[in-house]
Amino acid sequence: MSEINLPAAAEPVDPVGLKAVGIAAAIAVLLAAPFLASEYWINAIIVPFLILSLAGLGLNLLTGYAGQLSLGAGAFMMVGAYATFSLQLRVPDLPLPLALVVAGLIAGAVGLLFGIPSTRIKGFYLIVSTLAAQFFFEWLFLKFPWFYNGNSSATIALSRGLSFFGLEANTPHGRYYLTLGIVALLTLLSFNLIRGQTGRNWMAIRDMDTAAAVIGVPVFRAKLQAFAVSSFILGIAGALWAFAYLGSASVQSFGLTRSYQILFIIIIGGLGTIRGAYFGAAFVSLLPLALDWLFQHVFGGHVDAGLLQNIQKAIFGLLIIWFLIKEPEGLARLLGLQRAQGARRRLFPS
Amino acid sequence: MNMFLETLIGGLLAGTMYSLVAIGFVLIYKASGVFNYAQGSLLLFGALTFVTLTDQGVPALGAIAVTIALLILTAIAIEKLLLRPLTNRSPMTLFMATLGLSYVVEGVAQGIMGSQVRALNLGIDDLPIFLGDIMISQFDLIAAGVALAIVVVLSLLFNRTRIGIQLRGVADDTRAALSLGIDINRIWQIVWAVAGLVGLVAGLLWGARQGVQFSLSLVVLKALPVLIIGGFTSIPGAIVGGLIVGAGESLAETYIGPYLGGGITPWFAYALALVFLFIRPAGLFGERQIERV
Amino acid sequence: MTTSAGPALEVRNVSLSFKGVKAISDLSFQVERREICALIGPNGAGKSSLLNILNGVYIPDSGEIVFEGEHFRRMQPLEAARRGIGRGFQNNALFSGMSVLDNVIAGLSRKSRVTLVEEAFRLPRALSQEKAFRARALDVLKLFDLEKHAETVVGTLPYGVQKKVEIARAIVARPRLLLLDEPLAGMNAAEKQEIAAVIARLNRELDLTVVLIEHDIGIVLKLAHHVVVLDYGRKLADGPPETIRDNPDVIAAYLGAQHAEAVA
Amino acid sequence: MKRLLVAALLAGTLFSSFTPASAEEVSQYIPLPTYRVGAYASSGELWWAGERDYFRYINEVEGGVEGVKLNYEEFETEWSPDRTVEVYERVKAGKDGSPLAFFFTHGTPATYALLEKAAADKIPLIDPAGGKTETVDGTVFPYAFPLLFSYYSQASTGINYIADKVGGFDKLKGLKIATVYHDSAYGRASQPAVEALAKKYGFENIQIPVADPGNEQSPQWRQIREQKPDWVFLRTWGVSTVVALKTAQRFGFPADHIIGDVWAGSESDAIPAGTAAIGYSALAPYPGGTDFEIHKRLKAEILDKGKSDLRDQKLFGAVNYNIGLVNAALAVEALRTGYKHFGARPLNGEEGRWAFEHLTIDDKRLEEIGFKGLLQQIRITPTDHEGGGAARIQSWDGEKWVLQTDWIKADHELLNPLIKEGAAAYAKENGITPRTPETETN
Repeated sequence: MSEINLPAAAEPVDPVGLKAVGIAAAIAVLLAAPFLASEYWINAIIVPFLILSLAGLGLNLLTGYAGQLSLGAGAFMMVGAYATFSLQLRVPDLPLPLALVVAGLIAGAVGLLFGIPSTRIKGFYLIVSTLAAQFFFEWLFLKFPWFYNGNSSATIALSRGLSFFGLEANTPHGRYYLTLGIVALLTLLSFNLIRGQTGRNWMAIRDMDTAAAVIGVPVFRAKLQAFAVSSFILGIAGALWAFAYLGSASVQSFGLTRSYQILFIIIIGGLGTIRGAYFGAAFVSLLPLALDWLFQHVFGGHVDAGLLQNIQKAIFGLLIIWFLIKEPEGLARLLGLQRAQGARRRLFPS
Repeated sequence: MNMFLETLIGGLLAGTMYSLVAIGFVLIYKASGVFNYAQGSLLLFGALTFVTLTDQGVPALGAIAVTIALLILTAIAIEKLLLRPLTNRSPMTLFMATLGLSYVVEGVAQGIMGSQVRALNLGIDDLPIFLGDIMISQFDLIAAGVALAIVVVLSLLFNRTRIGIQLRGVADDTRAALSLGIDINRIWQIVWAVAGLVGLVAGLLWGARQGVQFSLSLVVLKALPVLIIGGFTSIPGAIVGGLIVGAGESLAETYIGPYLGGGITPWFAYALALVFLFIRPAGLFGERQIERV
Repeated sequence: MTTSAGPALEVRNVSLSFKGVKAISDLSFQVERREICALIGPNGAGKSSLLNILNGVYIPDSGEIVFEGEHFRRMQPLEAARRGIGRGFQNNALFSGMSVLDNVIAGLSRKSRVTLVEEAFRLPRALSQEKAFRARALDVLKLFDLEKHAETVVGTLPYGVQKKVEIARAIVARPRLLLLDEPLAGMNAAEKQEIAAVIARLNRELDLTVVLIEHDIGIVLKLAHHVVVLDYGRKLADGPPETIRDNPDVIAAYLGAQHAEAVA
Repeated sequence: MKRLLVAALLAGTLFSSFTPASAEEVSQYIPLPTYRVGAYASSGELWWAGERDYFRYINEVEGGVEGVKLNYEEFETEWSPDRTVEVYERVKAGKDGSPLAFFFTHGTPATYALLEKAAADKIPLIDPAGGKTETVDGTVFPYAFPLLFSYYSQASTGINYIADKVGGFDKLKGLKIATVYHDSAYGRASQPAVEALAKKYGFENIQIPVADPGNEQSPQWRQIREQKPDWVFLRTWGVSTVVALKTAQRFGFPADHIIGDVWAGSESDAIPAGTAAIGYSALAPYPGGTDFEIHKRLKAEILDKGKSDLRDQKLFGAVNYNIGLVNAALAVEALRTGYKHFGARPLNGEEGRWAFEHLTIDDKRLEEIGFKGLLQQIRITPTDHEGGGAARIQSWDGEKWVLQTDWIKADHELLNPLIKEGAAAYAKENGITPRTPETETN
């Protein structure tokens, strides 16, 4: 029986050694980053990039791994941010990291609630339940002043700033390490989840949910878990976006355009991969700035500013289409990196 | 009692304005399986082109002709540059490609035709008509008539003409239609062009109502719940969905809103859609997928 | 192993129709424990639909299923799996995004007792379960000589090999009743012999009751202890392979001669 | 090839902060976060034209402010607070040797987002006729300047105008005044003031929300037809203003009894509404039109010499263009005050704050700079960061805005306690001890 089957690519010499060195170097760079890059780069590019990656990671678990389409990433981020604000305001002695965890749990519970329709509704129609969440929370957190403690601008901000078990984290370095720590931890937890039974259940549901039910995968419970875990991570990302990056946020910072952005990050980055969220977030945060810099320097004062900005937007659109055509599995494959053990070729089935 | 009737009728008529936008989505999804995020931008592009031409003194009919020609060319370009390279990719990738497309269309439109707000007078002024003491908006009535006319024309196109039958074949099973030698690419160009024309009509009506400006593409948000209730693949469904959402929103804002502080229409439309979907998970008129295992 | 004396499975007056088209009409038959029962009949006879009823994918219009003494008007897929009903599909519903090994381990998901948190933090209980599951799955892969494909993404494998993965996935969780939908389809003669032998061995060694749909009469007559013949959703014949081979109705159904009169 | 392109693009951003310093004397760096893309570009485009034209006029005709040239640079934000925060982080260290004396936020959401950051970096945020109302109290918000006209002043000036129209404040008793507001923080910003005024004068205050984007308002105006208010305030913007006017016409509510707020009173709000806007009036801290002295000077020196940033010359003098002029003039006069005190060299944030807190423009000064009638008299002090609180009323005659009144001042005795109370609550919540400006030296 001749099978045409390509054996897994032969591993290079002493793989464990090479990998360990690579990881150690990466960690060193990450830890030293605040001292290398300028304050602008930390505050305005690296911290938002990390938070968008975390949000992408959260959504990828739900959409990339469990195959459940969601346009509600913004809403669950919003719940996380407002929950952190209320906890910090009404439970003063709760340290920030614990407040983040509890806020994440609240967002997870809300995500689970809006995941219930996924048992009956499949495919594109499922966007209705997350869109309902998106518009409902945009209305709720604006209509009832209790959520933003009644201030006239309806914005939320941590009155005592960021702190990590007492350590002051309001400096750019503080914000960076707090964000990096949380993102690294949650990435590791997600990696463990998708390699275990939970990940297998999700991918089974994504590929063929009827067959999954028949062979004994608890489809309903696994779908709700996917919504809950995804919203837990999105909630914490929302809190970081509001308090570690923006400083003060409102309903507007988590609108529908935020949901599109996060969904866009995981598609352009690579559905069903852990690394995909990072590549997608880089694409979304760095490319517009690069285009802007390129255009300012090349065309500067000679072209009408309005035309320049609009052409830039059109080119960004063309780049999106070009990337989608060139590389269906997103940037993770495009940059030619060896597929991570967890990554799968399977795209979201029609 | 009149208040209720007026709210209901007003809502139903307003709903047809949403249906007009939804029909464009349905056409494209039905034939090419693409959930076209750029439908709002194309709708805006059509209305903006028409208004820019008429501002330049081009007579209305001439402007319409040029705009239609431009929309057809755009449809062909979209099919060649976007659909063909992305054939049989997952709906998610196609959805995101149309997001890119919306950036391109809006960037080009705003870059070339500027971003100033323009008045659009279609000769239909938004005056009240009274049935007894129930007040109806003349504008919405005409819009409802236009929507019904479009549905009739489209159903004739789909059921009576040869292209129509091919269209339905492609919609039902692209691979099967391909094997029968139907020129898929030409069909998609036709569908995107027709969707562009329906979008133009919707753009002109919405533009006459709120001015032709860039938030015109936000009208898409009103069409989403209509699509979900009516089903992504049925044109009559878009009409029924529009009526339900229009009436639902209007009644909710008037009777339920005051207790919740008002402004509840956006999420209420989706709550309504959720209820309908629980009854029929593929929309009222959408085809139910039979589990082939 | 439950010690109920009665038959492993009983189908009582089951009927099913899709929008008026009668797929199965008033079908009844029994399958004894540790028996290999083959369902044969022309295409569209309702064979696959029956299997779908047995593990809850379709709901019968009338009639009931009796499995190990319990009566079910309507079976739930998860319930069927928990009670030990394994299933293979006609156009093998594998998880094409996952590796062969992961597909087979997915078959063990109903046995998983590990919580989400334990897996996230890779606590000892999660690690030990993971190791146990992998070992068990690898054993089953060995049974079908598939270990070399363990890490390959299942979507890239040829049809015949995918079929073997599917059967492996169906038996990894030690079911008591195995439903196989054309397990040998798309295989060459040598592969058919090999898999038929494995099924026979599983039946003997694991006391596994098997209900399978198969078109290759040669294999059916050799492998099955009991054959049920379906035609247009009706039971044509029900008995040991020998009696079925000589039964005139069965021959006619297959050759189609008598068909015309029956329909007119 | 693919990898090269992506790498090149990413690498490009590394060099963005190393642009070389220009040789000749240092000029005052003024970053402009603007939006020329998306739904807000229609009003933004004219705003930036007004600012750039006036700055150019100052640089080329008056040789800069007290000799210091202005180095203004634009950054696209698409009106999103997140991108404005990114721009702020990029420019807050200044450029070509000039620190940042102040930062135009060009939008209320951006001001909310940057409030804490700017206070920490000691850079004053300038958001005329916008901003967070409590920031009028400079003792709690030293680095926030909602110049000209706070949201509370809008409510008060509107009520004063109605009182004048109905023949006196006592006639307000028993009137019904409805407010159709865009359901957002912006839309609700003046509610506390209207409530206080309703208590004081005894009129009925009806608040009716319109959900974003507000392109269908029959339920709201049906409610108005049922309740028959005497006057309606429009606290809306963009599409919701146009649709409000058209729906009002359909429901038979007279346009001349509708008063729009600052951001619902420009050409792009009135033109699309067609006949429904005729007679509609709006509060105007920024009056429209070109019959002001500064417009003559600009026409001669900038417009006619083809140096204007305006794409369509017909829009010279549009309300949004004049917003740009007034904003630029406020900045220039503040810088002038600072240069006279600290010396004619670029100011930093702290000096910028002092300059704005000692900005006074009286009638005589308005004459000199040609802003008589276009800009109200203004006197900013450390305790009052609004400094004016007046507006004119203009109404739409079908083609243009016609000025109806001179400057109507808001009722500060009523408003100040409200503002103080709000600011004190903010101070308590955020642990800020209000400063006592009298004791400060410089």
